[in-house]
Amino acid sequence: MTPDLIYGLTGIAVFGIGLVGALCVQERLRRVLALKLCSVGAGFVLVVGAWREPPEMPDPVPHALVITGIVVMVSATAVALALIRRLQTLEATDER
Amino acid sequence: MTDPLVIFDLLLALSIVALAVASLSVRDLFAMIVLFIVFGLLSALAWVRLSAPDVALAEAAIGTGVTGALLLKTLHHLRFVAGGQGLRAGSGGTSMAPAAPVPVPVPVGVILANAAFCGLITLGLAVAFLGAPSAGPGFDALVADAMPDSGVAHPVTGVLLNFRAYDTLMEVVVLLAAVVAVWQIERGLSDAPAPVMGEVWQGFARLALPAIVVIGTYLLWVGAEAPGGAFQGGAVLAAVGLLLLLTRAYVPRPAHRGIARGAFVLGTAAFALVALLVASGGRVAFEYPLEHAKTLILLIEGMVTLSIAVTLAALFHGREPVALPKGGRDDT
Amino acid sequence: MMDAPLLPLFILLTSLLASPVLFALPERAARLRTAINLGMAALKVMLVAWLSLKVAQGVIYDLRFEVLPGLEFKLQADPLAILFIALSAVLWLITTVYSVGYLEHGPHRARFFGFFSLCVAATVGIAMSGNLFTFLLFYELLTLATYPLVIHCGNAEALRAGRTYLIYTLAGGLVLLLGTLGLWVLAGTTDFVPGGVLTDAAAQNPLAAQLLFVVLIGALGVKAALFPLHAWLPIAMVAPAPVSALLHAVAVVKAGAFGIMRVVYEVFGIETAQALGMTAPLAALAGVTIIYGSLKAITQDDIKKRLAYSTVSQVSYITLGVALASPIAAVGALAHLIHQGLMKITMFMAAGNLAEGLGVKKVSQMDGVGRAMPGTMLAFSLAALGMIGLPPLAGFVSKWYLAQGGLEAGQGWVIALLLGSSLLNAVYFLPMLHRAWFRDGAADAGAPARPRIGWMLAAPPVTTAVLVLVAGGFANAPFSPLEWTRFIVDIEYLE
Amino acid sequence: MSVDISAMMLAIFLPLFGAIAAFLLPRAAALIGLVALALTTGAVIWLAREVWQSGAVILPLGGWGAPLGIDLRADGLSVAMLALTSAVGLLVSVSALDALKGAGQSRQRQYFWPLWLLLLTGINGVYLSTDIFNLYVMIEVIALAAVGLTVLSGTRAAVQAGLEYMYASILGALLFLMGVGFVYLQLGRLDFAGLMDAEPTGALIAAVALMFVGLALKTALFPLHFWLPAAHANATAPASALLSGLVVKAALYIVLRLAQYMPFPSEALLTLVGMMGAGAVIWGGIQALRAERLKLLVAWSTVAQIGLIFVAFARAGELGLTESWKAAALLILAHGVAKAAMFLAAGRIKDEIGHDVIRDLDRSPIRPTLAQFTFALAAISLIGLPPSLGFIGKWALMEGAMASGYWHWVVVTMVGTLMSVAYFSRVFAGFLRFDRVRAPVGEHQGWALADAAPLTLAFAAIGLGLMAAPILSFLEIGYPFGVAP
Repeated sequence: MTPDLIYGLTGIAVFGIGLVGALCVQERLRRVLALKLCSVGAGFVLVVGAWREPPEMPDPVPHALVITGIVVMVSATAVALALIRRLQTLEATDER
Repeated sequence: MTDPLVIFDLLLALSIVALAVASLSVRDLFAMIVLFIVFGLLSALAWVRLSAPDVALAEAAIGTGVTGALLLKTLHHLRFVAGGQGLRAGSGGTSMAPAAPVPVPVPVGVILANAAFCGLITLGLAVAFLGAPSAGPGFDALVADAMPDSGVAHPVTGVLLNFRAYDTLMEVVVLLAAVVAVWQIERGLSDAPAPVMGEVWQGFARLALPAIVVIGTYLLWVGAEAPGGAFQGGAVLAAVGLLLLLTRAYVPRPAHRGIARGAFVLGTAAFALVALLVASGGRVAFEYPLEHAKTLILLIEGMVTLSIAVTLAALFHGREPVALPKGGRDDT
Repeated sequence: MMDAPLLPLFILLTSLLASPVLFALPERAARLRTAINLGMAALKVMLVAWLSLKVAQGVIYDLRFEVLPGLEFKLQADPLAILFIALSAVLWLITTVYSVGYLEHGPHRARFFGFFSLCVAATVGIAMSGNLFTFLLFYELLTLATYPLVIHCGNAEALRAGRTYLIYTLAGGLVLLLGTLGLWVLAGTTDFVPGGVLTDAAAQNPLAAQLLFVVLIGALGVKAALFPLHAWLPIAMVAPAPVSALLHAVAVVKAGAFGIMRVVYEVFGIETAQALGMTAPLAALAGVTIIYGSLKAITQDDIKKRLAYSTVSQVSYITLGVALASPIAAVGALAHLIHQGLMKITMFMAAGNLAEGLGVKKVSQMDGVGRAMPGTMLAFSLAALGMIGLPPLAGFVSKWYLAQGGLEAGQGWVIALLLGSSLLNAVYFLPMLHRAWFRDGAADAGAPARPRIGWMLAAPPVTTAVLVLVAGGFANAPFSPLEWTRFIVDIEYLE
Repeated sequence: MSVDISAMMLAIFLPLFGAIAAFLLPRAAALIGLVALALTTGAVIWLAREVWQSGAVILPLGGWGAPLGIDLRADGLSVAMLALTSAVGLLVSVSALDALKGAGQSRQRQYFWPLWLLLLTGINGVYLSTDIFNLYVMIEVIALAAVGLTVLSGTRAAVQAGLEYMYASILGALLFLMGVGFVYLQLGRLDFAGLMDAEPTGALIAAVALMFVGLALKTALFPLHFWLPAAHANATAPASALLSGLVVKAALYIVLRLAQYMPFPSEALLTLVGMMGAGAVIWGGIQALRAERLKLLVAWSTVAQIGLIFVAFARAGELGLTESWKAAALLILAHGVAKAAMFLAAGRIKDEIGHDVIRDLDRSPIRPTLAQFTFALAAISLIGLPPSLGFIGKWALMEGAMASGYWHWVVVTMVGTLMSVAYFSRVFAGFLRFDRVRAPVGEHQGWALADAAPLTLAFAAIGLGLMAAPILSFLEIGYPFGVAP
């Protein structure tokens, strides 16, 4: 049982959970969260891939990729949330 | 020898998975966000364990901190809109306006089928993962060879700002696209009062502030051995911006728009210009001359950090600060 | 005279380029429109005359342009093409005059003449196609250009008819695409070559070749109105009279019949087609269509519908002549391509005049119309008698050759078929003539004795009727349709 | 010190700088946008010349070279896609000048240009990329800008559709990212060249599957098309034209590219892809037949057409994959041009008549003749009638399928064609019927300069069919599918 195995499977599990959420959940906010879970899961897989048995240093490239992925995901999340806020406002105005 | 660590790993992994499930299934949205923040911090911890401190830092600061703040802000907005509506219906007494449009519930069968489908996919991925080589060839040797020519000491920074600088530039472009899109989407939104440190926020602050402090300290430590961390640094600065906005120490005004726009594009523009202008004397784009590499990378990092901080804060604030004509949207 | 290798292209462009100009003209610019229409039509007739002279002298025109590797857009001007271009150029000129008169105050004239022009361009393109691929291009263009003409009236009935028309013809076009692809895959070329390109492939894989024959004839049979694919034709009668005239005499059905000719003679080659055992069924199908069309025509009271079923019947003479696989029958078929065009266009224009001048649209209303519109009805009668096959009119010539060809091919039943068909023709045409000339128009007492229709409506049917007479009477003169067809048949059967 | 500028860098950086400038100077956004578009087009022409003269061009960014660095690479296919993007983009931009000229549209005007230029940056970036992670970042640039454009009109329906689009987009990108992760796990590198000749292990099959599903979601391949019709139908006309004509093509292109370097592991999977395409053709057709609004019909036709492209891709099985991409590429180009023209024309019709309910099109005394004509021309290409580029693409599709005896794909194509005839003829009937109008009809109403751009596109869609031979030979430059570049 090495950490890469444990966390790799963790990542895949988190990805799967996110996937279920993305497909089955109705609440808008929760769907965003589910997608974020998927991204964390993908991040796990890359970080695990970079991991080397100490004392060897890990591969820095996947780390850079995950950092990029995180920033990209926060941008996408911000846009999705802005849409949710806008939609809620429009719906509220329509119903008044 | 590794026994205690394996137990730690297993426990951490289990908590992460459990928190993921919990955050998706808990009924209350606020609880969902809180659970997510804990989940994110634990994931970051796991990544520290996997010797990826930079990633852990980015995840804690941006993936969890900023995302959590964004989620909380949106939740606040949703509750405000729903609340305002309820109030109106109560005072007007004309109709019973429903609080929020209730989506048509998906049949349980469909949900189960979907879940089973996702389960199968996950299982397949797990099998594929177990079949993959445990430590692939990777870029280790290539990076090690190229590091002396990169102008920086920290490998991750080298990858981000030199070897794969093009990716990083495009990542900054994604941020720019996000802020443009958000300003576009939320134009003329009815002027909901910015969230202040209310009941919702105290929860967030309790959780996030210590995290921010810890992160900031860690960043300093990282900064000692590497010149970088633009994203982490930017995120911490953004946290400062968030607090300024929350405490109303700073209120965005229409007059500040130009400056804000300039700050948004600063990182992208500087990065892209440097990338283009270094291409001379047989060099190609993004190929920094070795003697100036460190300076140029520092310059880019500085600009990008500033842009990221302002952009993240603006993404949190959302709406473009516009003087609204009284009583409605300016444009649809 | 100078040698212009691009002549076929110019002939195509006269109408193709006229079309966008006509679209763009404002509705009120009637005079300019008429000038362009007539000018272009006259120019085309002249260019075609020039071209036929050159081709008769043995000049070979061959324009190619590669569209896909190995697949060419190819225009050629062989004698068979000339036959069809000459027909369409001359009849276009006449129909244009007629249409200008017919639509004098109608709506959407810009659109009408734009598509009208496009339609003729497509017909000319079909005639000059040097391979099946190019043929397909223009065949589909023809469909698209005629659809707006069919539904020109813009009412619910027209749109329903247009829908049927579009479904039949586009489905046919799709099957033709399939056949063209099949030919391409099977033979590696789609060129039209006298003697055919499939001889080897058919020897190796007769089943595929037979299938291809069925697919191609099926596809072309839609436009050629071969039974049972003819249903669109009578329905499409909602179109304005000049459109019906053009559709029946020149463009659509003839494109189908012409395509069948190309496919049998120059894709398969008459010998290969015979060896595959496909000509006999085709001849039988043509025979069935001839009788079926005539029988249906008898039961129609609507003049245009009666004429439509008559077309179904008459066009199959061409297919019959092709399928009999005898040179003499081929002469008959080719001659009938022209003769039927002349006769049918006369009758449709005459029918249009009856409707315009007297409001007569049904056979039962035709009592005494001969006295009211003698010129028009004279033309009509001449064409009808020609259809029946009365010597020395044009129809007689083609039937004569067909019958002789039947004998030559050892198919005696053809004589019986032709006799029976002529009899049926008489059954549905003669009562119309009888009513027109020998009955009093008591029912139409209210109508003016001499309705005024403009010369633009009156002259065209008379002109074509004269042509019917000339084509029959002077069948052996040089450059007469008959002589030209002999020229073609020499090529198709000697290669 | 002179700067060496490469055409590839310009193709990506010019729109980027344009976006920055347009965002900073909102008042001059339209001018900046047009200039940036024109300059980008110039860069693409320059690049095309380079590729034409000396074959595929490679630019190792930062001088590192793959696999450590990122290479940009331009060959026939990428330049063709770039050319499609700039040509369509330029014309859509011109018509956007008119479509967004309304007094109440100042904000739309202001944001259209930066978003569209960022979108262009992302699209051009995709076509020049040779690195799968870089592709992930690029599709995210595209996604955010595209969502911004989708919701430009700010109506509730548009925002709703934009949100669904956003979910689908993020999910698609994340599936792709997970695929990238698996590629890294197995091979330890991310550049295209590193993917070649790899043994199809479990991890790689998972990677291909993840990336394919992610891209299918992005390009709206049936049954993952659910987000597309609403998003494309509710956007403003220029945005719809960009989304339908260009954006979905980026993901399609990545599928083509990946198939070049990572062949599908089995014939069965390829057939499955074809079946999904066939499903799209049928289902898209049925929905287009049922659609009540013009733009919705056009959007469903996009679903069907994308299906057809996948059918073209799978048409000749595994062995034919080295040829199939040409048919697919031709169809992609044809659809890009024709669909942009059609959406612009539909937008014009809607603007002129005031609604786009198909059933009531014939009740209007206003007949925007030129826009209707444009619509019909675009439909000819989409149906695949000669001599349009769509016809040539379909010819290539059916020829390959026939030659390898895959008759089912021939049948699917023919059924799809007939369905497209049926649903487009619904619209034509509305254009050409006049007996339901009370007021007198003016024939030439609605002539406007705004029709010039869509009309040009529509004529291009038809006329390019005659240019198919040069286009094909250009596509093959530096791109012998299946042979190491």
